[in-house]
Amino acid sequence: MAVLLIKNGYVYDPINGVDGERMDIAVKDGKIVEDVDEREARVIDASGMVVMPGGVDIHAHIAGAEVNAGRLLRPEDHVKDVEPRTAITRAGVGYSIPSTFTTGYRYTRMGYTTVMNPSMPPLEARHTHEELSDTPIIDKASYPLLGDSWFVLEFLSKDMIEECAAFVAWMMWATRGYAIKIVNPGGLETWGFGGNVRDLNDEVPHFGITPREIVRGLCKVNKLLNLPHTIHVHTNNLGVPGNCETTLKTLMCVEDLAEDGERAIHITHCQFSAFLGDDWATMESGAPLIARYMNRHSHATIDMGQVIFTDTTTMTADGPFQYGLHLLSGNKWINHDVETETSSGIVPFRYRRTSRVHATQWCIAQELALLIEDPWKIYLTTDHPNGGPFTSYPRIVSWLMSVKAREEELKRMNRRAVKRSVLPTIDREYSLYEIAVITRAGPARALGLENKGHLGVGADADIAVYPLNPEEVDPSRDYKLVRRAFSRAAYTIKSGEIVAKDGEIVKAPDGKTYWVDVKVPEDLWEAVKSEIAEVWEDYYTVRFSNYPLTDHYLKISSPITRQARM
Amino acid sequence: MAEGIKVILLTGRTLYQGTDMEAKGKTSREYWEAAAQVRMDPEDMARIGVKEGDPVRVSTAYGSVVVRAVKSAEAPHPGVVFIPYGPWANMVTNPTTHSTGMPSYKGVDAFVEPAPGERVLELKELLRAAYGRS
Amino acid sequence: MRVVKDVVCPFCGCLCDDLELEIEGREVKAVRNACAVGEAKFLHYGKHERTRPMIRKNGELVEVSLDEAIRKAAEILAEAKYPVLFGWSSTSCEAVRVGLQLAEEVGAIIDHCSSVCHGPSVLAIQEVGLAGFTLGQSRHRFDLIIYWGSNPLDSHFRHFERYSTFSEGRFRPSISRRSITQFLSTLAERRIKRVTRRLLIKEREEGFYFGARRAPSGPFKERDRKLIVVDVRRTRAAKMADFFLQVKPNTDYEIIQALRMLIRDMELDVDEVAGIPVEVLEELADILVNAKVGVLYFGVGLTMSKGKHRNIEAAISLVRDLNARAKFHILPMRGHYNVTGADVVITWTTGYPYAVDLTQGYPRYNPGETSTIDVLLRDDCDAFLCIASDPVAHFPRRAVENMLKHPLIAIDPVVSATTLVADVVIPSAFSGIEVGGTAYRMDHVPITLKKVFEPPEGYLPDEEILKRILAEVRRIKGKAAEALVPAGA
Amino acid sequence: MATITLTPKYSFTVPVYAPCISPDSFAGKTLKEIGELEVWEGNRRKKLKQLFDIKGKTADTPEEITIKLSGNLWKVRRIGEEMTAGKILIDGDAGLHLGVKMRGGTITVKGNADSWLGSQMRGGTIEVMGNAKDYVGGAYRGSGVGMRGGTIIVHGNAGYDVGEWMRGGFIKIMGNVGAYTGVHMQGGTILVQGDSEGRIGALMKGGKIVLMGKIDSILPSFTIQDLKKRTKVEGEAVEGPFYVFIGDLTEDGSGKLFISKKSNPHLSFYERLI
Repeated sequence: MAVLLIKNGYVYDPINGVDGERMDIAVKDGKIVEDVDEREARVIDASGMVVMPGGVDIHAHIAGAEVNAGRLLRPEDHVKDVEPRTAITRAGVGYSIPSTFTTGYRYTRMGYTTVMNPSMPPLEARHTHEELSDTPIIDKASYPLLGDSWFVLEFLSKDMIEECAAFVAWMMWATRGYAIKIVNPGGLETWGFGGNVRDLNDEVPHFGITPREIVRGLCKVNKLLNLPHTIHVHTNNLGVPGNCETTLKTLMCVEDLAEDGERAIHITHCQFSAFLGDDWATMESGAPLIARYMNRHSHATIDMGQVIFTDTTTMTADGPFQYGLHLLSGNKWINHDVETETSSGIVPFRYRRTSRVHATQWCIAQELALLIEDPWKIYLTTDHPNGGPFTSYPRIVSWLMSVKAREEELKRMNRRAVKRSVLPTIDREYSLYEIAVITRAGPARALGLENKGHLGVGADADIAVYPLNPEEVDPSRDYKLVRRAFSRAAYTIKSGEIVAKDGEIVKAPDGKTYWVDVKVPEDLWEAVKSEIAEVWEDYYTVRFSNYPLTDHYLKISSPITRQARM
Repeated sequence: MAEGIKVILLTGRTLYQGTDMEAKGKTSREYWEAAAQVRMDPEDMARIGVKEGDPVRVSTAYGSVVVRAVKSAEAPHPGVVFIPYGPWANMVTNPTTHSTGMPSYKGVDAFVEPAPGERVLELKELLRAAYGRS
Repeated sequence: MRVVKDVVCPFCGCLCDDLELEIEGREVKAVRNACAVGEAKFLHYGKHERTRPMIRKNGELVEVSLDEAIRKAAEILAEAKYPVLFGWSSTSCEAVRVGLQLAEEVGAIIDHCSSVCHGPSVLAIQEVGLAGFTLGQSRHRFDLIIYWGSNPLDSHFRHFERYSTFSEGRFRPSISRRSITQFLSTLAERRIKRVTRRLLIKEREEGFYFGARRAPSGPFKERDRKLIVVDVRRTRAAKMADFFLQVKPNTDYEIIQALRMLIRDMELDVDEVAGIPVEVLEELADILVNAKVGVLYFGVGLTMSKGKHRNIEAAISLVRDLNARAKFHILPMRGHYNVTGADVVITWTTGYPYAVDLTQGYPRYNPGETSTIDVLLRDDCDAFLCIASDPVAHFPRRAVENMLKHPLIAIDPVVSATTLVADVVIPSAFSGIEVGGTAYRMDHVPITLKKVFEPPEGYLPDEEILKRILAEVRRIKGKAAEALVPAGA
Repeated sequence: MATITLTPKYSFTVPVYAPCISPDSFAGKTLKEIGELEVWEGNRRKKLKQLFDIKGKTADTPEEITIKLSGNLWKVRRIGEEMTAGKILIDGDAGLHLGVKMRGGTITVKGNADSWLGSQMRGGTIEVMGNAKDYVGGAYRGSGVGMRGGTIIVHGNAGYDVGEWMRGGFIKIMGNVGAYTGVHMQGGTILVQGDSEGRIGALMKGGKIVLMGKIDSILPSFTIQDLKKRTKVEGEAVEGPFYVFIGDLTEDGSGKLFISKKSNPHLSFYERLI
């Protein structure tokens, strides 16, 4: 293993409170160490450069059934952006739904080293993991979709929280999952018959349970299982004007479950869930309301879900939402309902500056990031590829850091949207320290990844060195330089190895796949197992014994062991 | 001697072609029996005067092949004949893809006539006759 | 004697995973739960004529060592300027992944059986999308099932029982068990009838016409789930349908478009469409719009007849339109057990599902240009590798003639039309019996194949053979194999 | 006017991708520099001079350049890609994707052209004296954007899917066409002087297709609107009479089909609906 010494960089390491100090970072055996012998080490001169922990993306659809269906759907998306093979890298295609290898390379070039793949239909978990093991360099994990699983619905409707927890623990193992993902709770089951739920208190047909009970139930399960991340929620009514109310209700419904001061919920791509208004004509930003709530409460975190004005591919497990988007846009539409578990949909979509709605969406994500005072509560995402491809993160960084950059964008946007937005009145500009929070330290902490997102001794040596001199560059004015720097890291170091230099891949090792191995009491699990095994064949078309996957599907399996609190 | 008739030729999978291919392999007699046949509407067979098992010649713009006539269990479908997928069918299918990658395996204009005395070639004979190798 | 349970059947796209095998030594004594083909596949697995490593010398195939055959294959591929790597539908995803590396390394086209089965479906999906699902949905929810141009009782025998008409589901407490018994007895009855009919040649039903036929009243009439079959022939499935529409070959497109008009409550200018009276179509349209949750399964009857991808596009659009009134789905009935897997793997690696041209170092895709049949018809390629498929048995004659103008490499466990005429034959182990790995069911559900037997000495898994060819190619190209092993190796 | 002549050095056995054969990439280069342009022969990267004898005179702007190609060019693909001006003359058959994404200038082919002739074209003129295959003026897979401007004239027959996803411009086929002429068409005009194999105008939303020859049937998703004596194509009158159909109604389309009455007496039953 290489020994590295990164010298004289301006280090931003928020978890350890380091804010732009010039210091050296020593690396040995894939970990950050106190010091190394300079004569043995490969020295990287980082003077005049920014050094940060490797980026951590809390939510990007990079692999699995729906992502791949999106790839299949869109040859026209690939043909404009190709990645020829080199002596080190495999061939592929890019743009909004890059092929697996290309995904790994492109994150690496931006200095990102950990990416969470947020929606995994448990029945198709093998597919997700096969793709992830063909996604090189970066570490990753997946969140199984559990909010509409029949077993979960049944356990929760009978208030059998512990049994549900045992089942979820088994699911985490069976799918090698990392966190509980809930998408439009109750809505996906209802979509199986072409319907949807519209309110937290709507009853899910045939199951006698409401979205509120699902969210609360799984939140309790999450606590019982002591999972590293909170429940990861895509709210009901996503993408529907007026959904701001639903989002606030969802946040409120777990307030009491966070009495210990711990975090209880993560609302993902919050922008899509922060609309006010009765219809599209009256739709406007609800970001100030959500920001006010977030500023007064500490049990929740969110991520942005920024939209980018480009042609992208939307894909979520929210089948009814995607069908609505298809009707709205007239674009081609893929639906994929997964038996007993979930659904999904895909629609290509172009966000236009000239559209009032799209421009408002652009503003909402920025308002959320700028109005929520504590950067530890909000993380940078585009909900890749729903709001835009992950390759646009550097642009978002530049907008957050520069009023001028935002003004440039606003100038070219739909006038009515800009007029009604509070964004032009906000003069907050993120510092590099805050950027380090929302792009690495914050997500790593929210995910409970103890060795990620910081550069303290013992941390994984995942490091990004950006060619940006904070002494010379004023990000507010020179936002284009910021954008360029974050697009092509001078060095990306993964597990102590230099994998990219000046934006080019120089080595492509495999990344790890994290999953949570929760220990639940044996007798509880045995009881639950016999119960589910009995009805398994009535529910699924795959045999119980053929359902769980083996470690064969993970290139480098990296279990995180937890003890359930029961 | 009865004349031939114009028909539309379909090709496709059959259960027996499937089982025999999986059970005994492509070189087996069973596969030959299951694949080197044309399934016809019984009335069409009567029209050209062939009985179950008689050799008939199927010709299209793309070639011709001798196979055994078999009464279709899926009748009535006058004017439509069916050859299971396989090397025999390929002698007469339409390779045109219309730039889609897919040959026109189904719905080819064809001519079926009795071929008394002619042999239905076995796989190796057929390959040798068509491609000069086996 | 040992019993292996929950074995996955490596035959068709149904990928049934509930087979039970009784094994003695190297022989399967009994197969439970499988269909006739699956059963045959396991029962007779040991009786096939297996391939040996061979190279054609002076016009004749001569047995050589495995290493020599692999070396020869690598030489052919390394030299070729426009090779095609074809097959992949009856092997594991793990093998396809190595195949993609090989394709990149030698600069080849990689294409698989989709090209000649459901490739047009892919082209249609790329135009309009697809309202898909996994098969359990079919079992639990659907009250209307349509088979269009697919013949499940000949090609996907257990589809009826496991996933659709006769399956039981949570919201469809079916009368299936009763039906199945009755179904089997009716089959027997019919068989007897058929035999009698053969004896009494002139015994015929009423005069023939293309159009609707209702099934005779019987046990299937009263289920809560309707079955519609549309086909050019009265297939076995058609005989069980509540509504059977017999159409003329090559007229599906007109009929689907007419149905689309009718479900939109639009009037037609014509009285009949492709020989079918509009009233019959109206009756069908009524059934469609009155369904709560419906599905249209389509087969190669649509993809291979006139219109090809346009037929599918129309069918998908029909289903999409129906979603305005009910929940409706559509799914291609994929043939080979892992043809879907080949689609999936090639897509995540290159962005495109089949007919991917890697000759210029990055993926290019244009069926019609880069698809195997077109490449062969234009006589573009100068070497052909065939794995887990038998194109000589299934490609049109003119395509095969052009294929045989250039070196042909065949990797196959058993003797096939292709291995008989190949220049290099490499024996492989039976995927799904002698090798495990991953396969994707027709609805994209991945399932792990079970290894039931050890392969005989000298029969390597496809994955291993390809890795060896790849290493040999790299050696020939003068590069150290290690230096070039990318992350996916 | 400068003429550059390209002759294949040998008979190509594998596809040759030569998008660089266009006045735009030749302009401002010496013959030597032109010879250095990159082409692909199968999976081998080659220089243009390795495959072609290059002779003649060069010029600074594409407008001044005429490229003459002779010999067997059936395997040579993407000639004239994205060209904006100048001329290409092909004395023989041309391979796939001739004039793809072309914006201006003219291409003339004495022989036949393979599929995707002038696909995604935006301007300029292509004239083929022989036949063309499928997807004349078509789109890239999945993109939904076909020809948007310019003119394609085929003296012989054309295959399936002529004018697929066409949004503008003019296609004239003097012979017969395969099925699905004008499929997904949204604008522009197609004139077919010969017969059609059917399904003309399928899924069209706009634009105009004129068929002088025979067709078996009109898709049920079209409705008859009128019987017209004549119609205008590119400013010139075309004599009918024509049945005028509107569709494709399954796509809420308002495309127009002009179908010759004289060639199609079997369609006369529509007249009672007018």
